[in-house]
Amino acid sequence: STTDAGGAPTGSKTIGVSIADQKSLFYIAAADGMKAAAEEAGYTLVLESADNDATRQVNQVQNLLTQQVGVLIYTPQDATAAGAGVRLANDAGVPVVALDQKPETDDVEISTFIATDSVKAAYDVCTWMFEQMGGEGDIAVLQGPLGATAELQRTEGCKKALAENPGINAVQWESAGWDETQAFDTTQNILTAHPELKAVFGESDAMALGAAKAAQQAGRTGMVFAGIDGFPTMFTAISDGLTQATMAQQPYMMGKLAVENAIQLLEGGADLPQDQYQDAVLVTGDNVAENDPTKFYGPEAARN
Amino acid sequence: MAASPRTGAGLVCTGLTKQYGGVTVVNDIDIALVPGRVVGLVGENGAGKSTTSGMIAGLVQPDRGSMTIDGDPYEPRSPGDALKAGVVLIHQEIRMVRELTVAENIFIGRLPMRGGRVDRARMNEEAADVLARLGSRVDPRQRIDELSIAAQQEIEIARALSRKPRFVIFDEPSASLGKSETARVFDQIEALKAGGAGIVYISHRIEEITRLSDAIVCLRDGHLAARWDTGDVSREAIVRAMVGRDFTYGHGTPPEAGNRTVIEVSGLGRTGAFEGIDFAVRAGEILGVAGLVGAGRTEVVRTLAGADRATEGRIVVDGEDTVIRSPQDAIRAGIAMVPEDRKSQGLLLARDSMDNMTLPWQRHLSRRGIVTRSALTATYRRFREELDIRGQADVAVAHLSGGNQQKVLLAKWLVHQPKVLILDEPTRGVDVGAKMTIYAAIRRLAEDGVAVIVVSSELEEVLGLSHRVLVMAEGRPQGILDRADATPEAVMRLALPQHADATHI
Amino acid sequence: MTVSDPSTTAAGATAASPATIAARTVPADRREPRAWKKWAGRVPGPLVGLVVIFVLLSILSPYFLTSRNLLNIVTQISAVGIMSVGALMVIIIGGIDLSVGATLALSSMVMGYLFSYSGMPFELALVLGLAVGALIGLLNGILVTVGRLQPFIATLATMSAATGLAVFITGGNTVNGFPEWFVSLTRLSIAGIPVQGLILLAVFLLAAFWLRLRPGGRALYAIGGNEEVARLSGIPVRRTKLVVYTLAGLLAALGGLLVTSRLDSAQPTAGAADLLNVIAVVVIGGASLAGGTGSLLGTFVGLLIIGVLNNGLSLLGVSPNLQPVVLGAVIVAAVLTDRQARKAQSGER
Amino acid sequence: MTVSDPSTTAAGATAASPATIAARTVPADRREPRAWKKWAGRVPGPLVGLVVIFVLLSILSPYFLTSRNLLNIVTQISAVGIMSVGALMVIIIGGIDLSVGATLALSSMVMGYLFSYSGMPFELALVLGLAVGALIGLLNGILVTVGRLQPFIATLATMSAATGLAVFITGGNTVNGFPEWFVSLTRLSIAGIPVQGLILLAVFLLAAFWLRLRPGGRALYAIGGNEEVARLSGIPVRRTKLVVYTLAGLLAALGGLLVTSRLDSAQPTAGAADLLNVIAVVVIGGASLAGGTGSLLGTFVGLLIIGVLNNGLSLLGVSPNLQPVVLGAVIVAAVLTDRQARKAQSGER
Ligand SMILES: Nc1ncnc2c1ncn2[C@@H]1O[C@H](COP(=O)(O)OP(=O)(O)OP(=O)(O)O)[C@@H](O)[C@H]1O
Ligand SMILES: Nc1ncnc2c1ncn2[C@@H]1O[C@H](COP(=O)(O)OP(=O)(O)OP(=O)(O)O)[C@@H](O)[C@H]1O
Ligand SMILES: [Mg+2]
Ligand SMILES: [Mg+2]
Repeated sequence: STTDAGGAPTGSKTIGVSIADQKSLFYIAAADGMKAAAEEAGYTLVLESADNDATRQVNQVQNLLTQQVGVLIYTPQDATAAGAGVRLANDAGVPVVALDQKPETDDVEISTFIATDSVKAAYDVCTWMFEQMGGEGDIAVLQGPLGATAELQRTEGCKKALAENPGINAVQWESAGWDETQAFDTTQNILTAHPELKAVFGESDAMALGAAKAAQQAGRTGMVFAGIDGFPTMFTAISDGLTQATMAQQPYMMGKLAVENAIQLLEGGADLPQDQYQDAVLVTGDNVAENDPTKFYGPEAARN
Repeated sequence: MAASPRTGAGLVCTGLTKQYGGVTVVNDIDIALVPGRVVGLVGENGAGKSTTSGMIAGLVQPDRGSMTIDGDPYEPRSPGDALKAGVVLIHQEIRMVRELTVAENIFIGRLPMRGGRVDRARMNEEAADVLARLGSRVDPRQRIDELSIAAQQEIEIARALSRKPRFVIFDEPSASLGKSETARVFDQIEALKAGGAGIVYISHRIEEITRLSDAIVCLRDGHLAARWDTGDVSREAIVRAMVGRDFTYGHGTPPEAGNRTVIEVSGLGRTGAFEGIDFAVRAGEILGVAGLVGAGRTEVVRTLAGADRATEGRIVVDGEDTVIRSPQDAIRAGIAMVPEDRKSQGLLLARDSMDNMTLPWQRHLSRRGIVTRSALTATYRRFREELDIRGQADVAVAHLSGGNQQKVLLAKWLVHQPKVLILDEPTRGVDVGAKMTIYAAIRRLAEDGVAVIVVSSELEEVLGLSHRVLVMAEGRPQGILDRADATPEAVMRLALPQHADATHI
Repeated sequence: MTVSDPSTTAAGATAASPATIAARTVPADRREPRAWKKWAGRVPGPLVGLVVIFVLLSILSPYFLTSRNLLNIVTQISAVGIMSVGALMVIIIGGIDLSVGATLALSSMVMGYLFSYSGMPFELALVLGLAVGALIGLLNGILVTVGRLQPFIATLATMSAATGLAVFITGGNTVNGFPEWFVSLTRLSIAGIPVQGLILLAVFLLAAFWLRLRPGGRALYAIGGNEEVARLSGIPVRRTKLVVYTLAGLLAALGGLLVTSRLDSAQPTAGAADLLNVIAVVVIGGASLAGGTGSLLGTFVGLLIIGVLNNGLSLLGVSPNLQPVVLGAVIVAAVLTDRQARKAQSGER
Repeated sequence: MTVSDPSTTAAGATAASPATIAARTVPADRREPRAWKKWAGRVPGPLVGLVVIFVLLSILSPYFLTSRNLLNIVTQISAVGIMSVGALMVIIIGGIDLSVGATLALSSMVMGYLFSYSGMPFELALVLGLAVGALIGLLNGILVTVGRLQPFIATLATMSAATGLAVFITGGNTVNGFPEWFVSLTRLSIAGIPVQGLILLAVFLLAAFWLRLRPGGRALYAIGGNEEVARLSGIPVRRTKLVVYTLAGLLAALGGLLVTSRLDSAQPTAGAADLLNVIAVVVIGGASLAGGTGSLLGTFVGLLIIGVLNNGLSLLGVSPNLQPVVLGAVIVAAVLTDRQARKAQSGER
């Protein structure tokens, strides 16, 4: 849709990818999906990872544009700051496929947006959790690094569910920085201060796992632990009864889709929908056996 | 008395008192800096000379007492205040900013400006000027860490002179200087005096005091022990006032050395530093090493002690060829060295005397690999007695007086008796009493069969102590004199390059 | 004060009276303040601050002083505590080790990878994981001694490299399913004390023994105080430094073992948050980054301050946004309080 | 060897062979290596390393040496570069500032909050944002001078507090929608050079003028080299330290401004990753954390090394997780290479 600047050479078979990091399995799986799709179609993929630093990510977008990529797949570290990167691409006339997050500003253009609805995912899993609790009791929420977009959206979703469940009392909000060890320590402390606690919502699987392990060690049974992500380890934990639920996202598939869209854009004549929201699947003890983790996180997920 | 001024003229201190941790180190001292006159300040190590100077120069706040300049109250709260009042202290310990140039060190705190910028050209020029007055040939643009201690001391003095001070306190300026540099400092003091400055001169070299002073003040244990209104006082009287008893200041003939050669050095050299060093020292023998500042004496002994590596030559200890590549090698071979710069090479300033003395001997003092406090304490006690080390036992050596620091440093290398003991400037900044103690200790070691090598810039010291004297110049040996032949003139003839004019020295 | 009237002495114009000479003997009152000072000097770092925090939390939270919570604190501080011991030694010799957290992660991932991906017997994987930690430490040591790099640069470089490798090795995947005995290691208690607490204690005691009583350990202080003096005193400076950095790496790997066992999971991003904590513990404990000072007792107090604070702020339900603010303020207050207290004791101004 | 005795120097020819004497005494001969040394000493830190990296990247990537890419590098390094200037000054006086990144975030958030939440005119919000940065710096300075805290502890505490406050102030929300002129600030170029590059240059030049030519700036080296001497020479040590920490805070806030403008977004988590980068830049540039040394030229070279490397690794498409590994290795290599080169030049062994 934006071709006036004419920076991208026609016929370029290079797809630039700027991704927030390559440490979290979500992004790794998305990248794996992209690589697989690009290889299949015979396109070159140049991938940059920003280590969760918005400034650095803008730098890397600059660097990708320097290399004259024909299309940019952009998974920004932060939705509100995403505009800067997209604007650079717009200025260079390179179309953008936004994955997972998209800019909140209106003055930039993206060709399509592929994402899980994080607010909805958090809302769904929290609602399920509250049902399991019979609609009443104390819970704690382990948040991601404060200020991170995923943290804000997942917090928002859970707060929405809380508003609809007046019997549920969120007695403690605490940040554990997506980290399992920190979640473990924090949960130990929360359990000490709140002996009546019935459930913990971890805004990521790692944190839910850490919380569950802390409760297990403290000899607490009958609690509910839910997360978001759908990591293979979480599947195992649900099967084992350590944790109870997760909202499994489909980064591998989303990555593939992003590349397919990108190729369409390169070859012209694409008519892509503005938003393509992917459903997150609620995985619980009831359906964990039917769900194959590789469906969500790609072939690599089978290694565990 | 002439030095007891018409009220108000000059800088007058009354009743200065200072305590540290309950100990009164300066007690009720009166002293006056009168324009055009030099007060000699003497006293044992730790008598309180530097503390007194510190109070006058705003480094140390007195607990009691008052000061006036020309009758007006003078209460320096910081060195800056003192400098503004024209009071300058040449500190006993050389204090330089190693990272800066010579000129910057001289003008630190008051760099000359032009058009809102530091005027480097003028700064270098003026620095060169002051340095030239001191007869120093140091390049003002050089960095400090390339300079010898003596050169640094000159810069310290240049720094003070360049401030055109009204009152100057020289705290042992000569301790790190050779004879000729000292002579030039004296010239400057005379010039300052003629210019109407009031001066305090502190030294352990009595002859310097008597030569320079118009009045002499003697401190003992923080008290004012004696005062003379003239510089013309006998050495014996001063020493008696300092230490409270008569003191024989002189050297007897050292006891006969043994026959067994302990260390033999042949063809020793280090590229760019020295070469062709041959000598042997027998058990019980004291070999003096004399030479002008920069003659390379320190470099030779550092190499023997493994601090630097030789590039050629042989070292034989007790008949065995010994390769010395590190201080560890040297210590293992029984060679110990008391280095010339106790602050940067000798002592851990933040630790106490006991820790310092026992530092190289932790393994020897341990039992089944465990270092016990009692073993360390016993060692410390032994040497505190033997060398008469004063000062608090548990205080960082940085707070000890210079003489006591030197004794701690000596003790450090006597804990485990070495075969060869090297002393580089062993009495730098040490009072007469302590000097005697150190000389006695050196003699005793020789009697015990240790081979001793003494490097010193005090000719009297080398000649008095040694059986034989090795004279060096420009990194090469100039000859070895027997005690009988080692007159000051003979040594100087060898130490001086042929064409130099000897009138300086 | 014998010469109390200076003018008389001045008039006397010659040598002093015999009474003056007598004044030389050390007065008895010298000993008194010194004993105090010595004692105060031995009080580890900000002990006063710790006590205040402890008392306050006991009053503010009914859960704080329960035995269960105290045991939790022990398990929460053990990994950081073990790393702090290594960091302390490095700081004593005047260095710094930025790579501890990354070393923890890499050694844990290597262990997990070898065990899970290459099917190596677990015990061997464990030993190799520790070896990797020691190796990174040794590399740091070599860069600092042979390469003469500033420790900051050298360990920054290894930190960067180890962080990358930790993710690279399994492509970001965590490793789970460690043997039962290994996982239960951090769940066991002996005589009511968690095993990891005992390991922590053992590390502290061994290190204290080395630093206080063994010649090799005591040398660290000399090296940090003045490297040249240490060298001239026959201390093998280079070798000691290599040993210290290697130990720091090994201890970071040991911390990694505990973290792995505790969660039954080796994670590439573990330890990233620990670096500043570890150094803070040591510095709050009274060590100076200039080298030459620092004690294990002080470090332990620093460790407790950080551990107790983190735990207490959680128990009190302080808003997560404000927790770091309170933490910062309390650290300053603790260090300042302690300083005041020690000054008052030692009679300094 | 410095021959301090003039008579010695006069000794043109004595007993020894002429060659040796020339080598030992004649100043002319001694000047030679020293002139070299001096020159080498002025060559900013690891310039050699930078040149090698630059040449290698030019060969390896066809995009590297394009003017567009070089301009990109300029915009990419500007915020870190501005902060590095503050960090350099703090490091020269022998301190350290861990709070730069957090200060960047907090001042940016304060500006955003005042503008967006409380409806203050943007220009005023901007000035107040800068003031917040200066204030944090001043607080650091006060803690270090009046409180006599180790800089590491003091700035760790303010870092922690500022990080928390940056999130607290808007509850973690980012602020967008800044005025157009402000956002376009970082998109404009004057004479082909991006405005932020010009700001960077201006900061470096002003700082260089102060550090090299103004007495107040020269005093920093004296304080870092030997604080006691500085004090004894009448330099207002405490005041200078306060100024330096305040400047460091202010420069961090200025960096925050640029980041905010560039992203059109004030973010509470901005700057978190910058701390180590900033210190690395200064240290790679040849400054010693012990204080007393460091130059702006060196820091600039350090900045370019980090900036060019990050850019180059991107262009070469090195796998993201291996990038930190390569980065670590290259930093070590750059610093080592430079050391070798300078040794060779200055004739040291
Ligand atoms: N900061 C300090 N803390 C504790 N004691 C101190 C301090 N400064 C000096 N002293 C003590 O005060 C006494 C006087 O020391 P001072 O340096 O004035 O002696 P001095 O006469 O200059 O000796 P020297 O001839 O060795 O230089 C010594 O016993 C010393 O240990
Ligand atoms: N520890 C050292 N490290 C580096 N250089 C040194 C050291 N000691 C001395 N030098 C340098 O070597 C030169 C040779 O002087 P050295 O000290 O060996 O002569 P010296 O005869 O002992 O004179 P001095 O009386 O100054 O000690 C000195 O000018 C000094 O610059
Ligand atoms: Mg003195
Ligand atoms: Mg010498």
